Amino acid sequence: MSESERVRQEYTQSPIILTTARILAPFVLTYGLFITFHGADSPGGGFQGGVIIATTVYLLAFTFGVEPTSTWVGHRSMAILAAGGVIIFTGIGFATMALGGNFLEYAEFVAILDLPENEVVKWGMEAVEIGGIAAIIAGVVMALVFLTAGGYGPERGEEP
Amino acid sequence: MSVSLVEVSLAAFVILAAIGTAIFRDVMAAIVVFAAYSLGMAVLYTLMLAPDVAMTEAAIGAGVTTILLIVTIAKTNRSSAEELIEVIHWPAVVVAGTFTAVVAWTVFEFPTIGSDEAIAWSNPSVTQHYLTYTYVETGVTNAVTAVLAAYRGFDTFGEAVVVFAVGVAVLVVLDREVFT
Amino acid sequence: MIEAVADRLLYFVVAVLLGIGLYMTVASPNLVKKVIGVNLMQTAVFLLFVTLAFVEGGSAPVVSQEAVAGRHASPLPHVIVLTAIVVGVAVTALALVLIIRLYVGFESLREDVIQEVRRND
Amino acid sequence: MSEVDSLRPLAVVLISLVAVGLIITSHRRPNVRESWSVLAAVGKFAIVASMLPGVRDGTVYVWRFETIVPHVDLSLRADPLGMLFALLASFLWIFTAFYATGYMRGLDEHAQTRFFAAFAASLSAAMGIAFAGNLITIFLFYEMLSIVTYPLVAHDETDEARIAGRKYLAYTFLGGGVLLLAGTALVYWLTMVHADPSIAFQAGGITELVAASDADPWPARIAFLALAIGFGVKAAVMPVHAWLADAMVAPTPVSGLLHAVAVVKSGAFGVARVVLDVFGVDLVADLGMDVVLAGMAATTIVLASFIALRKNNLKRRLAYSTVSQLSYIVLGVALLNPLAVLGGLLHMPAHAFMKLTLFFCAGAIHVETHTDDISDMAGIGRRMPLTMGAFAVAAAGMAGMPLLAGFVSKFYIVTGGIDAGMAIFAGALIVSGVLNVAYFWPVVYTAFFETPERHDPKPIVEHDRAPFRHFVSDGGDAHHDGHHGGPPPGGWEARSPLTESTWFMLGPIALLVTGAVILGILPGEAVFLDLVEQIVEGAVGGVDR
Amino acid sequence: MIDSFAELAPAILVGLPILAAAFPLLLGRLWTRIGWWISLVTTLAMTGIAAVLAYSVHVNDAVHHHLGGFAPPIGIELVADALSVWFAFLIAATATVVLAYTYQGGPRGRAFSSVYLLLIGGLMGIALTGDLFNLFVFLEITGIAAYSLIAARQHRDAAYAALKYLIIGTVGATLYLIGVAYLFMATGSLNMVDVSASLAGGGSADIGVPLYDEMLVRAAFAFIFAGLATKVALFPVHSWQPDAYSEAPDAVTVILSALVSTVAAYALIRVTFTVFTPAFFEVTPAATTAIVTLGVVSALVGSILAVLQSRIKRMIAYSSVAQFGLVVAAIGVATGPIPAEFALAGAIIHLIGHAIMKGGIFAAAGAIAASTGARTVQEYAALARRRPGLAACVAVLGFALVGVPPSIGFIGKWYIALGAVESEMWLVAVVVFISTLLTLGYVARLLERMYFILPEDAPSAVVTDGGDGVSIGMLLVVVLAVALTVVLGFLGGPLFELVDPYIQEVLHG
Repeated sequence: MSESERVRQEYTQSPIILTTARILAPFVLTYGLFITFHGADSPGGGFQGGVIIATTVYLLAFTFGVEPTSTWVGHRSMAILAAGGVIIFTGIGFATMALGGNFLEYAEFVAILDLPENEVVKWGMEAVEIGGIAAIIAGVVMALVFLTAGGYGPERGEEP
Repeated sequence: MSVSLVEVSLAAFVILAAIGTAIFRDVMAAIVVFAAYSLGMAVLYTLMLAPDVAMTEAAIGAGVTTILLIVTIAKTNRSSAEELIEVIHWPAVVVAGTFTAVVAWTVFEFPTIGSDEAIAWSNPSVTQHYLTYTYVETGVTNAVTAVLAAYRGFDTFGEAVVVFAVGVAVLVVLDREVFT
Repeated sequence: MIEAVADRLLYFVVAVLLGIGLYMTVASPNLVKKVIGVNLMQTAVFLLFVTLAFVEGGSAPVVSQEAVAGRHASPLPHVIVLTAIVVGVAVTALALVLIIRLYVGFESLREDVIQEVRRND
Repeated sequence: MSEVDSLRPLAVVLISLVAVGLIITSHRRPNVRESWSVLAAVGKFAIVASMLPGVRDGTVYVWRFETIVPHVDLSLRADPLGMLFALLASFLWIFTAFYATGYMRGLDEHAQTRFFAAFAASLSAAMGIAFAGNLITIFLFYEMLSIVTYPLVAHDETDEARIAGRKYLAYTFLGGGVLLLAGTALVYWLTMVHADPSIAFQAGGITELVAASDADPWPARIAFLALAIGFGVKAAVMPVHAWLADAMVAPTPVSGLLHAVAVVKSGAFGVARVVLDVFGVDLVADLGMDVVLAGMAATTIVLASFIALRKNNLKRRLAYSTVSQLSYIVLGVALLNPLAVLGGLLHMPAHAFMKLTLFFCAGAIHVETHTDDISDMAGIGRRMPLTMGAFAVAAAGMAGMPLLAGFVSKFYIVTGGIDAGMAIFAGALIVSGVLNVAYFWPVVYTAFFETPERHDPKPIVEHDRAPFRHFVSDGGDAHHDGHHGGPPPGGWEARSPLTESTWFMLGPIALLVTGAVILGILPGEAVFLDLVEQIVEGAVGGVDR
Repeated sequence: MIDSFAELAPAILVGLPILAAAFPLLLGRLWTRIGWWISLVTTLAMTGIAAVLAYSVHVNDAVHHHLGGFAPPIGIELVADALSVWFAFLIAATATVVLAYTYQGGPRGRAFSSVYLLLIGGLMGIALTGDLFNLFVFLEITGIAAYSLIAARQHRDAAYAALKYLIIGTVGATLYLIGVAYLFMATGSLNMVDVSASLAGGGSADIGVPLYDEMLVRAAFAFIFAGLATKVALFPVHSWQPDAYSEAPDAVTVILSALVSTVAAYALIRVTFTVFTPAFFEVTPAATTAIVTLGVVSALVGSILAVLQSRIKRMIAYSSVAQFGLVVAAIGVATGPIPAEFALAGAIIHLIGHAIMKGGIFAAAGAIAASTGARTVQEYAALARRRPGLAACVAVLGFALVGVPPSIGFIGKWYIALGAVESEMWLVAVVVFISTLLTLGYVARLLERMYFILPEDAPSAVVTDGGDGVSIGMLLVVVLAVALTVVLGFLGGPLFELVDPYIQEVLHG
């Protein structure tokens, strides 16, 4: 039995919703990515984009069910998004220090990028927004719904 | 600043929505009204020239918060609602009323809304610096992004860490080791 | 007086919202509503920041590429609010998870019931 | 006067702390454990004595440590006044160490290790008080003394003992310690106004304090009262004396060395420090505080003597006698006259020797016969002739009989009081002397000249209002072993001094009472008088005898 | 070499634990104990860096690290001065030591390690930041970590305590944020030093006249004080603390009591003296009165409630309310009309001392509970026979808490009392003494039960797991706390010298 068939059997939904979600999800995801990448010169940025990306997963979860969706996404990918985001963000901060500047002093990347200083800063910001913020937000916000929906049972070690 | 009708009606809307959230006994109703309140706020933010904030409030305040609240209610139970409205707790009304009065009293000392003499706007080394040099120094034109990721990137770093912290904090609270 | 109020209308809205939020936090017996109350207080503070960033006749803080001061809303309070919104939702998420745990433990979301059970322990 | 850096003051303090560790580690071998006590006692006395010649020649041995608070070091100074107290306490510990061994084994007490460890620690604290170079250091050791003597008071672990322990802590720690700290803080602040704060003891008073109190005498007065009452709590000056009688629930060696010598005298010693070395006699007089202090002391002397009359439990009677006698020291110091100060300070060793004898006697009676109440002691002189003989001699000294230790010191205080034009306080001493006779004589009389069958109640002395009410023990350590003392059915058997008790106890008693006699007959030969004269010369001015 | 390293050290101190916090989540599957080892390496490194930084600041001068290379007030700065370095060192060192406790005593797991490191990072951020809003962000990181660590004990009461703390703490943070908004409205700036200069009439706002008597500024102080007071757990907003301390896992209680409220009180000192400065209080004496009154009331009420408790951890928690009351009262005294250096020194030293003593007592209580199951005053009967070493440690720490010398507790109280006398606020002096009496009241009750209740009188405490659950690590924490408590008791003078530069700077310009 293929993965998608199993999902469909476990969680039946009206075909209209299923279809709508399938069509909508890529667009929502694209919109999220768009918002993430276009924070520099118009409203938006990593936070809003990250949330919208996570919303895609919400959409899937509400349509196909939480359990199958969380299996599909996989806890490892969420952990990698969240922890990886922190590592990238802090890493950029420490990298600028290694280059002789202060924490998050993007201008120091002039040493390795052949660009005018304000462009360098811009790329530094983009890196932080996309690799750091959007990743963390997307990872954690997805995880929050799965964790909350998973609940907390007495079987999980609650003392009487 | 002259007060526009849009503004007044929005203000009235958010206050009414807030009161509704406070007094509806049914939690689900309170959540729905609170979502409406958030959207009203988002519109108000747009009116106040803060599109970034409005977008975030719509996505996070109205979006994520509402979803989390609904999931929580689904995992627990809706408060049984024989009555529509909560019993009013008068001592708390007095406390909250006093607090409001004190804040309102200080409001008269505030600069008027939108005044370009207000130091918060006119401070040459802070706000005016951002408005003048954002592109020159950071290469972007959205000053909010510049302040967010460059000038005050460290705040944003902290903010991202807050989100990450909640992710792992929830793991600790629910006694789990992975994000499922 | 009326003019003084009209000139600061949204600030008074802030004061009222703070009061409603505080009332819910203090008085609401339902824990979920308490958390919503805290959120209300926070959004009131967001409005305070956004309002004080506003400048009459200005535009959103998307600036020109030249080093000239345009008439835009102050970006700094916006950033503060952005940060605070995210912090707020983070705290709310944690609170809700705790509430789910409390419901498993006490089978109620009402604070008075929980306190009663704790007293009987 | 020259100051010499030396580790000897520190060694005096540390030696018994080291002994504490050794005592605890050898808790399974009682003989080894007790020998540590004795070794530490002898060692301590040896080190103290080794400093004596130097101190007599005007050398002050000083040891300093890190600054505890700005401008104040942790410092130990062996000056004449400190030497007086240190010499006394360390010398008497040697006897007590032997006696305690006999006593504790005689009663087969529980928790002996804790007892001996706390005892040794108490001596450390007492030495620290003796040699403390400033108010902070003395406060430190004062609090330490309170803590380490608490286990001794609560030793029995009965409700009564626990209550007594609580009361003891409450009085000395809270009342005493807190007032002391308040006074110290005030002095620190007062001296800070004009220069760097200075709270180090100076013979004749802290110079900066005089200038500060010229500006406004009230803070200085409050500081004086706080310090004097703070130490007064340990010296059991009324109205803060009540802990002492209850503390008699402790084993007798504790009552003897600590509650007649080390602890309570540390209070009296502290008062002397405050008057002589912090404020100085001139400033105390200027502030008008001498009359206040002397008044409190005189009241205590008389009232405590009256209360002692009515106590039937021997140790309680001795306790109130202690309350009364300690105030002799305070009174002598408070009179500010050189002779009176001389007498007051000299009363420290005099009272120590005599009262220790008395307590040791009471303890020996308790161990041998489990008798605590005077009314049960009719004819006990036959059973324990040496003990009761020593008791009689020491009691006579207490009353101020000539040729005994108590006479010399009282004589100086009375003369000094009259010299200072405060004859009324001298009068208090005379009254107290009479009362001393009144409460000690019945004990001696009962012991030697009555038998259990022919024992007449002494209504005025021993009874409340109802002369025929049966005696009820009002405390003491009679009950912990469930055995109530008193004469055996056939009356006391007669025993010779050689067999009446263990020599662990009899030896110290005999030596101590001899000491009391020597102090009375040859005050000039015992080192104490010279030392006291040296103190008075340094702090008050020449002694004109 | 050290100097150039010190320039970067503040950012490393904040960034390192956060970076390390990401790894347990990624690497946990490789090795079960990986989280603990990552934490250990990180906190050890932080301790070393903090020590180097402290040395450098002590020898040279304060370090200002401009984040992103933007000088304040445009950017944010981290400041390591004669005050913050000591707290940074305290945080790093305590974090390292408490880890030893958790190795056996738990809680364990990789999520726990992550949150623990985030807590340390958050605290470090509070200690080092020089920016008012940034302080809020780190307060929240600390808060989230603390709430969840309390709930790490899988018991419903722990969840309740965590939620209570969360709600009160979040309202407090919101009040703080309102205060920041008011200050921003008054000065247009968020940098502490710049705001301070602007309030004096200069700074980036450069208004020309001092703003101290402005309603905005006064209200700002009131909101900020109220916000931080909830985090410090001052009466009447203390109610989260007893629940939180007593319901949290033992190791978490140690770190909470040693650091969380302590650092909040540090933030209060920072805001009071660095931002508002004594000049503000000169114009607004009512603020001084309010701080002193709240501190004094807290000290008294906390002590009285502590005396009434029967559960050990609750009793010690109320004692914390009282001790923080003393600290706040001392802060108030130091803002008084007569410059009271000793009061400020007392507040700082007592804060640090309290962290050591309370951490030690909670650690001892945890170890005792692990080995004997005793958690109430009743069950401590005759403990001296069962666990003589731990009982002795509790005794020493208890006496130190009362203020018996030689101990750090005495030094702190001495300075506070002296400061009160110095500034002629006799009421505070009296309260220091009364609270000392009350402290002895509950400490002595405990000691009496431990030492002077015969075993047959003692109700037998339930031993939870049969065996002796005390690990070397637990004992190490307790013994270290005892040793520090006593040794620092001899070093009051040097301690004063260490913080004196900061005191001189803020009190005498």
